Amino acid sequence: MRRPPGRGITDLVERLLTVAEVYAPVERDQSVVFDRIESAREAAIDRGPAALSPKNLVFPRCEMLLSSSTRGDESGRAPDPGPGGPRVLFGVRPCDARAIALLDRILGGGEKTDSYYIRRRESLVVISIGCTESLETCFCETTGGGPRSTEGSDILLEDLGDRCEASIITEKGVWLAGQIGLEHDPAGARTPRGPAPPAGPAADLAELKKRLDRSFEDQCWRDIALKCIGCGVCTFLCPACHCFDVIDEETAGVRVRSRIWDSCQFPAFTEQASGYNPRPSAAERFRQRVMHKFSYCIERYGMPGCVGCGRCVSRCPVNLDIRTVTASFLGDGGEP
Amino acid sequence: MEASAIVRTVRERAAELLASGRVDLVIGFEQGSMPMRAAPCFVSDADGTDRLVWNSFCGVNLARFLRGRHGRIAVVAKACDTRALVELIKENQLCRTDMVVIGVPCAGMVDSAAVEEITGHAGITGVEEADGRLLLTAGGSPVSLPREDVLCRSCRRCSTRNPVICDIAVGERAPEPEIPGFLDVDQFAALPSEERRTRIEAEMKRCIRCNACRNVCPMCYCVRCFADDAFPQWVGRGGDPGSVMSFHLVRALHLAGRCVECGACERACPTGVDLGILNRRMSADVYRHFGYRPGMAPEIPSPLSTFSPGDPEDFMLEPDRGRSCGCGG
Amino acid sequence: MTMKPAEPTGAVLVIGGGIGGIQASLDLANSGFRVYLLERLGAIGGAMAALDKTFPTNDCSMCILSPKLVECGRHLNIELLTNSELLALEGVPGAFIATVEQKPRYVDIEKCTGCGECAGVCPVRLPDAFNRGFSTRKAIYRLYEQAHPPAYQIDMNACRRCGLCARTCAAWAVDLSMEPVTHRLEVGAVVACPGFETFDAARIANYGYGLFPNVITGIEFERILSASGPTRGNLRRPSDGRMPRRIAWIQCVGSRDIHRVNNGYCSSVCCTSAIKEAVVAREHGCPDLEATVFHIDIRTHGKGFERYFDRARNEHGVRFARSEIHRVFQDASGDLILRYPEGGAVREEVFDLVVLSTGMVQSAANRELAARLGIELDEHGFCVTDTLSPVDTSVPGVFAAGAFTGPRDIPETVMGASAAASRAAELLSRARHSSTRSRKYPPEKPFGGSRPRIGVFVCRCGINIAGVVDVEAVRDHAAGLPNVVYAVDTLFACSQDSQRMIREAVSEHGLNRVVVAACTPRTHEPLFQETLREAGLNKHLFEMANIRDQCSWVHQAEPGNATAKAMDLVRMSAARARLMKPLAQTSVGVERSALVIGGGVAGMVSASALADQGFGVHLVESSGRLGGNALRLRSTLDGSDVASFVKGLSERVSNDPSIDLHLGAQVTDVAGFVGSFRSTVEEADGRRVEIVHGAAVIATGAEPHTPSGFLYGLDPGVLTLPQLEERISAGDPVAASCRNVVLIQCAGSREPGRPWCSRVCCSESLKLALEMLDRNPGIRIYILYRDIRTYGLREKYYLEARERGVRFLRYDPDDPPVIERGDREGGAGLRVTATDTVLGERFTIDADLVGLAVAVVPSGSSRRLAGLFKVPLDEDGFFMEAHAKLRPVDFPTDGVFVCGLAHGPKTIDESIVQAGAAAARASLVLCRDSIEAGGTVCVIDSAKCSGCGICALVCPFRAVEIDAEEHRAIVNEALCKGCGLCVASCRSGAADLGGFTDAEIHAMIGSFTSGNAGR
Amino acid sequence: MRNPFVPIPMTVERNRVETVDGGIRTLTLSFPADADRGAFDFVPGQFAELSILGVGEAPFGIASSPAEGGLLDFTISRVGRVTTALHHLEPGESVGLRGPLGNGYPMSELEGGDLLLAGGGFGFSTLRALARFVLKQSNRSRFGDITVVFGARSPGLLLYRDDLEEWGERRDVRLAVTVDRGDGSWTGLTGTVPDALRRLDIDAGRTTALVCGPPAMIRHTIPVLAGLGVAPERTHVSLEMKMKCGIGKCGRCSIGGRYVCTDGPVFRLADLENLPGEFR
Repeated sequence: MRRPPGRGITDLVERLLTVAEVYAPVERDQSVVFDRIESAREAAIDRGPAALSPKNLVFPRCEMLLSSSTRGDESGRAPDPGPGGPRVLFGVRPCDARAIALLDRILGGGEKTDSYYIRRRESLVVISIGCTESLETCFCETTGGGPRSTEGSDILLEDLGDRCEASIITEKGVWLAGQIGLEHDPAGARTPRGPAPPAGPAADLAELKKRLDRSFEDQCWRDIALKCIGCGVCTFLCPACHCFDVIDEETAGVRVRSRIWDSCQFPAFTEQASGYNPRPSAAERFRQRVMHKFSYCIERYGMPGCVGCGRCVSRCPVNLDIRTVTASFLGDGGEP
Repeated sequence: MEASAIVRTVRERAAELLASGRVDLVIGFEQGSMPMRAAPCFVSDADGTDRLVWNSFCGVNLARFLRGRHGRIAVVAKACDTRALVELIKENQLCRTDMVVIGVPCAGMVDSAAVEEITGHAGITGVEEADGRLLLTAGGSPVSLPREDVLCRSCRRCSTRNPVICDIAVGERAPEPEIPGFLDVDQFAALPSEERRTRIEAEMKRCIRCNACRNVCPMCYCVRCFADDAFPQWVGRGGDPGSVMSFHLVRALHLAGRCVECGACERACPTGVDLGILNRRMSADVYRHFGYRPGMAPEIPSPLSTFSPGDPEDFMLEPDRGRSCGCGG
Repeated sequence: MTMKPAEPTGAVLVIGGGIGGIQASLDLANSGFRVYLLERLGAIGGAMAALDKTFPTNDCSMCILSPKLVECGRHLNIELLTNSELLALEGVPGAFIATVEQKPRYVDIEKCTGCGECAGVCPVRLPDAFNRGFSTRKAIYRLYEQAHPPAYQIDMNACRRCGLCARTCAAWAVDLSMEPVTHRLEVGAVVACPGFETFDAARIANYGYGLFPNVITGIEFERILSASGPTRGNLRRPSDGRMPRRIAWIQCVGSRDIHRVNNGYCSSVCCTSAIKEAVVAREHGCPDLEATVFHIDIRTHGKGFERYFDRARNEHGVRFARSEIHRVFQDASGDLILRYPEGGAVREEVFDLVVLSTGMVQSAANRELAARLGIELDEHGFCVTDTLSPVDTSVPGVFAAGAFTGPRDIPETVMGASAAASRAAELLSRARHSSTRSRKYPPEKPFGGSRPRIGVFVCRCGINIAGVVDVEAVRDHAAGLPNVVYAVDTLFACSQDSQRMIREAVSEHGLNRVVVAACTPRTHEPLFQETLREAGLNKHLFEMANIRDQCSWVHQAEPGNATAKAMDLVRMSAARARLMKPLAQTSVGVERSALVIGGGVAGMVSASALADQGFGVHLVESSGRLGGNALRLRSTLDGSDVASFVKGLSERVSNDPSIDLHLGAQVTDVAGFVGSFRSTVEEADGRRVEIVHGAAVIATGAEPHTPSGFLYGLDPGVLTLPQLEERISAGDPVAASCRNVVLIQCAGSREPGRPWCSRVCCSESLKLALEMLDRNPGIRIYILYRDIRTYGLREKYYLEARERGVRFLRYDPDDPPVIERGDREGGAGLRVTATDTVLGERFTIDADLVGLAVAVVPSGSSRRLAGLFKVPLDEDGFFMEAHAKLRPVDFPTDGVFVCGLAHGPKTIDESIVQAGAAAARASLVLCRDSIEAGGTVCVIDSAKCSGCGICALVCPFRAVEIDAEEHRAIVNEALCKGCGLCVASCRSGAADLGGFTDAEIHAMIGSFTSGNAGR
Repeated sequence: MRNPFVPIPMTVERNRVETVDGGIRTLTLSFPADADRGAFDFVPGQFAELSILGVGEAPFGIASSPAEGGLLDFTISRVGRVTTALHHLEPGESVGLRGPLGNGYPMSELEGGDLLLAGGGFGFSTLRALARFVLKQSNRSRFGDITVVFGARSPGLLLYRDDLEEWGERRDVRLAVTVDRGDGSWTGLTGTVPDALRRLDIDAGRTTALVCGPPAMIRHTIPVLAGLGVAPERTHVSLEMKMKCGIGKCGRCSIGGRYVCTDGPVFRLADLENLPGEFR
C-alpha cells in the first residue's frame, strides 16, 4: 500500500526550492501530472505514477519553433529562451528518467542536434526516487531497466523515511548536491526503505529483436491489431515516444511554426500528399510502434524505445497490452 | 442469470453460429491482460469461442468494430452497443442482414479507475462478482465493493439496459431503472455562465489530443475527420486552448442526435476529460426539441438528418416574427 | 387543332407587367420567342408587388416575385416597354402589327443606376399611389423600392421643372426633353394579362370608406403590413397611429352584390386573402389582437386553403362570423361600430380598424384595350373565353390570362399565363428561335492554378455609398490586401462605362479574379458575371461585397463604422476570391419528346399542345380508353358540351402522328433525369418498352371518394353526384319523375381524414339542380351545404338556382344530415333530417333521391408514380408542386410537371389551363438542344465520403444518390440547384459547393476575425 | 550551433510552368546572403525543405546541379497548401530553405563507370540534377556511358523540356523519354519506365543504376534492372517519402532502423533489401 513520502524527502524538496525551479508530480484536476511546485506539500509523490510522463518538460506537447509577423521574413525568429536558471525535475520514477536518457540520444544527439530540446534539457536536473513497489502494469525490467535504474537520472534517491539516501550520478547531480548540501551515499551502502519489487521476467531484448526482425511480414500483426482503434493514447502517454509533426499556423497576422506531438498510430503520420500511405492500416502502424521500440531503437540508439512504465498498458482503451505482444514473440515458436 | 451462465450461453451460441457457417466472425470480449480488463476479441472459428467472456468490464462499444469488414458478423452486444448498431444501420454503415446480434442485458459497467482510486492503487490481482458486489484482491487483501458505487459515469444515468435489436437473446431482461432524464445537464445549465465556462475550460485543458475519444466512438467513422483536415483547417493542431475546445465542440455537434451515450469516449480518455458535459447537452436538446433518443429504432430517422421544405423555420426569425424576410429593402 | 400560319413571326406581344405577363414573357422568351412586354406603369410587378404575404404559404410576396422581375428585366429576349399602351393591333394570327405608344419617362433607363439621389433633392412631395396614399413620394420617383426596371421616372403632372434632379444626377440620366415614342412591333401572337382593379369601396357609402379614416381596403391593409410599406411593417391604424387591437374584415365588398352594385360574381380570392391578413396581423400586431372576419360563405376552395382556414380558426384564433354587415358607424375616438344580426338579435361590436375585402373589377382602361384588340368582354368587363378553350379570346392569335378573364388568384394567373404562352407557341412553333438573340463570348483564358491576381472595384453609387462610406479608404484598404493587384473606385460600378473599365483592367493587369464592392448580388451579380465572360474570365471568378445595403444604408448615422465594416466585407471578399476557381459547365443533350402519363382531359390537352409545339409525345393511359373522369360528364355548369369535346380531343390525340399512344399501359420504371429520362412502359400485352424523353407530365387524375354512411350503397336512392349525372343523362325515369331531391354537399370533404375542399361539388350540384329543373319544373330540390363555393363567375348560377326555387339549407358539420329509409309507400322513400343553422330549425325532407357531393380523392397510382419520379405528394396525397404560387405545375425535380386532378380538385376548364401550362413548362426543356449542368453545384470528395446517405436524404431536388457499389454519394449535376443543404448536413466535409467551398467561407471568416492581418 | 529549424531566406528568381496542366512548376532560388551561398555545399540527390512561414514546410529534391552558380532549382507538384503557396511565388519574393539534407547520390562511386539514370514523374528532379552535373563539360570525362530514361504519364506532363531537347541532341548521352499514354502528336516511346529499360542494351558490369520515382515505379523497375544484370550493390534508389524535420528527429520517415531523411534518401538497393519492405 501507498505511504506518504518520508520527512527526508520533503526536507529535500524544501531545500531544492530555494535554489531552483522545482517540477514534481502534483495533483491537477484529479490526476497526477508533473508541474512546477512552490512548496513541498504540493508534491504528490505518493499518488502513484503520474498519468502523463514528464517528457512534456523537455519535449512539450506543442512548442513554438519560429514566428514572425513580417511578410517575406521566411526565417522567422526562434522564441526567446528566457532566463536559463536551473530546473529540477523531482520525483520521477527511474523508468521515466530512463526515457529521458533515450530522448537525449535521439533529440539531443545525432549529427544535427535539436536546439530546442537541448535548451530545455541543459537546465534540467533529474532527481528520481527508486521504486519500492511495482504495479500490475510495470515492466521496467523486461526493457533492461529496473526500480533502481540510474540511466537518465542525475541523482537517484532512496526514501528512508526521516531521511533519504542519494546516489549522485552525474556532474549535474554533483553540482546540485553541492547547492543543497546533499551527501552522496555510495551505491553499495544503500538500504532501501521497503523491499525492492519482485524482478520481472528476465528480459532477453536481443532475442526479442531478432524474432521481431524475422516477423516483419508475419500475418500475426493483422490479428494483433484487430482491436487497435488507432488512437494516440499509447504514444502520447509514453515517456519515450518522441515523434512530432511540424505545423504552421497564422492567427492575427502572426505566423507561427510549431512542433506538436504526433503518433505513428495516426494514419496521417505517413500519408503522403498524393494520398499514398505506406502504412495504410492499424496493423502496419501497430507493427511500426512495436518494431520501433524493440528493434529500431535498439539498433540505432542502443536501448529500447520502451522503458516499461506501463502507462500504455493501463490506459489503452481496448487493453492492447504491449507486454502480451512482446511475450507472444518470445514464446516457444518465436512467433505468437 | 448468473454471469457465468451468460458466458456459457454466449460461447455456445457463438460456437453454433460459427460452426453452422451462419457467421464468419464473432466479435465479443475476452479476458484482458489484467484483472478488471476485458478486451474486444475476434473469433472466427468455433474452437476459439472459449475465449469469450462477459463481465463488468466490457465497457468498449463493440459496434465500433463492425464497419469495413466483409462477411457476416455476430456481435455480443449490450444495450448501448445495439443502439449504436441501430444508428449505423440508419446511416448506411452496416447492413442489418449481415449481422447477428447476440444481445446481453447490462447492469452497467464498472469503472476500473474508480476502483483503483478507492483501493489506493494497490495492485489488484483478482476480481469476482456476486450479489451486486465486486470481490477484489487488492494489495493481497480482500476488498468488497458494491457495484453501484463504482459504475461508470455513463452507466449511472443509463436507463436502457436491454438490447434494442437482438437476434439471440442471452440472459433475462435487466430491470430498466427510472432515471430522471438530463438532471445533470440541467444542473450544469443552471450554473452561472462564468462558472460553466471555467468548468468546461478546465476539462478541455486536460485534453492531449490523442483522439482516443474519437477513435473509440462507434459513431465517429468519417473517413477523414474534420480535425485532420488541412484545407480548410477547421481546428488548429497547436497548443491553442481554442483549438482543443473547437475539436470537442464540433465533435459534439457532429454527434448531436446520434450519440448513444455509451460513455466509451469518457472511459477511453487517458486524462479523464468529462466529455459528457458537451455531448449530454446535445442529447438533452435533441430529446427536448424532437422527442428523439438515438438508436432506439431503426425506422425512426434522426431529426437532424432529415429535411423537408415544410420544416418550421421559426428559429430563423427575429423575435418580431414575419418581418425578417429581408424584403424590406 | 390550331391552323398554323405558313411563316409566322417568332415574336409575341405580352400586355401587362403583372405576374401573369411576367410568367408568359419568361415562358415564351425561354422557349425561343422574342417578347415585347408592355406595361402601362413605369415598372413591372403589378398587383403582386403591392401584397405583403401570399396565402397559403405566407411567403413574402416581394421576395418570391423579385427574382422574376430581375430575370424578366435582364432577359436578352424580353424587351420591356414601360409607360406604354397598345394603340392598335392589325394583321392576322402569326403576323400582327402592334402599334404601341411609349410615354416619356424623362429618365434614361440605360443611364439611370437607381441610386435615388434625384428623389432626394426633388422638392415636390405628393401622395404615393403605390402605398395607397399612406406615404408620399417625389415627382421623380420609382414605383416601389424593388421596382424593375430600377430606373426612376418623372411624374410630369407633379413636376415643377426646377431641374434639380437633372443637375444632381451624376449619371446624366435625367432628360426633361423626352417625347412620346410610337413603336410598330411585328408579332405573331398577343398574350393579354392586363390584370384587374380593386373595387372602389367608396361606392358603397354604408361602410364609411373615405369618411372614416380607420375603414380601409384589403390592399391598403397589405401595404400597412408590408415591410417595405409606409409603416415599414408596423401595424398602425391611420387615424392616430395606434396599434389596433380589434380588427374586423368585411367580406364581399363589391362582390356577390347585385343590389348595391351590379357585381353578381364572386371575386374568389378575398376569403383566403382576408384569412391571410388576419393571421399576419396577429403575428405583426399585439399578441391579443382580435381578428374577426364577417362573411357570407367562406370560400377556401383552393389547394391547401381549407387547412389554412382551419389553422386560422383553431391555431391563430381568428373569429369567423357569418353575418352581412350593412353599415359601419364611427365613434368620437375613431373606433368603428359594427351592427350585425346574431341569434335573432342585433349585436353591436366596436373595432379599432375595419378592413373591407374589396373585390376584383375590370377598369375602363382594360375595356379600352379590349376594344383595340377587338376582343369580346362580358357584362362585367371580363374577357370572354370558352370554358373548353379557356385562354383563347374571341380574336384568333390573341390569348388572355389572369384576372382579365375572371377573378383569379396568383397560381391560377400563373397557370393561365403559361397556358397562353403554350397557345402562342403552338401557333408560332415554326418560328421558334427565328427572332431571338444570343450572346457570344470570347473563349475563357487558361487558369492553370496561377497566382491570384485580384481586381477590386469599389462603387461610390453616386453618393449613395460614398455619402456615408469613405470609398477611397475602402479602395486603399483593398489595394493593400494580399493578391490584390488593382483597386479602384468608380462612380457607378454597374454603368456601361464601368463594365468597359473592368474588361480593360482584366486584360491590362492580368486579373484573374474580380471583386466588386457595391450593392447586392441578387440584382447585380449577373451583370458583372456577364462582363467577366466578355473579358474572357469564367463567371465564377467573381465576388461581390454589398457595401451599400449592408454599410451605407444600415449604418447611415455612423460613417466611421460603416467604412470599417465595408473594409471588413471587402477583405472577406478578397479572401474568398483568392480561392475561387473557374467552374466548368457541361452540356447534357435533350431528347425532344415528352412522356405524358394519363389520358384524361389534362393529359390529352397537354399532349396535343406539346405535339402542336413540334415535340414528340408518348401518352400513357392505364385504362383502355382515353377520356378519364370527363367521360362521366356530359356538360359543364355553363352548358359547354364536354362529351363532344372529349370525343374530338380523343380523336385528335389518336390520330396525331407525333403522339405515340400507349393504352392499357403502365410506367414501371424511371431512370435518367431532365433532358434524358429513360422510362420503362409496360404495354397492355405485357411487353416492356423503354422510352427516352426529355420531360414528363403527370396527369393521372383523381377519383371520386366512395362515401360511407348516408345509406350509400344500402339504398338505391342514394347516389353520388357522378352517378346522378349518369342517371339524368340517361333519361332515367325515376330521376325524371322525382318530386323531392336532396343534394348533400361536402360528403367526405372538409372533414378529418379529407380536410380539403373538393372545389367542384357546389358547381356540379348547381349544374344538376338546374338541369333537373329544366327537365322537371315541378321538382323540389334541396341543397344541404356548409358554404356554397360558386367562386368567380359561377356565382350567377347560384343566383339563378335560388331564383328558380332551389332550397339552400346550411348544416353544421357537427350535426350532419341524417338519412333514413322513409316510411312512405312506393318508390325509394328516404327521409333526410338536418338542422338549418340559418333559421336554427330542425327539418325533415322526404326525398326520392339523395345526391352526395362526394370528395375528390387522389388517384391510387399517385404514390407509386411519385416514387418513380422522385416527386413529392402533399399531405393529402395529391402531387405537390414546387411552389404553390409561382411554380404551380413544376416539381422540385427538373423536367417533371403536373396538371389536372392529380394536382388537386379542379374543374375541367381549370384542368385544361393547367395542362396547357404544363405543356409550356415542358417545352422550356424540350426546345433546348442541351441543358447546362455544373457550376455552382455540389461536389463530393469521394475520399472523404462515408456513404451515410444523409445528403441524399435531405436533397430536395433528388440530385444526390448513394452508389450502392462504391458506397459513395454521387451528385447529378443536371439536377443539383446548389442549395447547399447536403453540404451543411455532411459531417465528413465530403460535400462542398462549387463557388462556395468550405475553404472559401473559412477564408472569409478567417480574414474577418484576423482584422487587418491580411495586409 | 546553428538551430536546424531556422531556414535560410532565399529569393525567387524564376517560377516556370513545367507541365501543360500547370500542376508542376520549377522554382529557381538564389541566396541573398553570400555567406549562406558559400556554406551551401551539396551533391546531386540531396534535398531541402522549402517553407513559407504560416503556411508550411515541405521537402523537395534539389533539381539543379551543384555547378550552377548559386542558383537552386526545385520542381514542385501542386498537391496541397504548401505547394500551392510555392506555386504562387513570384520573382523577388522570399521563401525559406533548410538544407542541404540527406545523403545524395554516391558521387565517388559513380566516377569511372557507366551510369543509368531512370526516373519517373516529378521524382526525376534529383536525377536531372545528377544528369546536369555529369554532363557538364568539365565533369563529363570522369564518367563512362550515360543513359537517361525518363517517363511521365502523358506528353504534357514531361518536365525539363529544354534539358531533354539538349540531351537528345548530344552524342555523349543516350536518352529515352517515354510516356504511359501518348496523344495524337506524340511520336516517342510509349510505356512505363520499366518498359523502356527492358529495351536497353547496357554493359551491366560497368553500370551503376540510379532510380528515382513514385513507389509503384520503383517496385516495377527493380526487377527489370536485376534482369539487365545490374547488381543490387550498384543500384541506388532515391525514395520519395513523407518527411517533416529532415534531420532524423521527427520519426515519420523511419524504415527499419534507418531514417530516410538522414540515411537516405538514396539507398543502395542491396541495403534496401535488408530493410522492411515499406516505402518501396
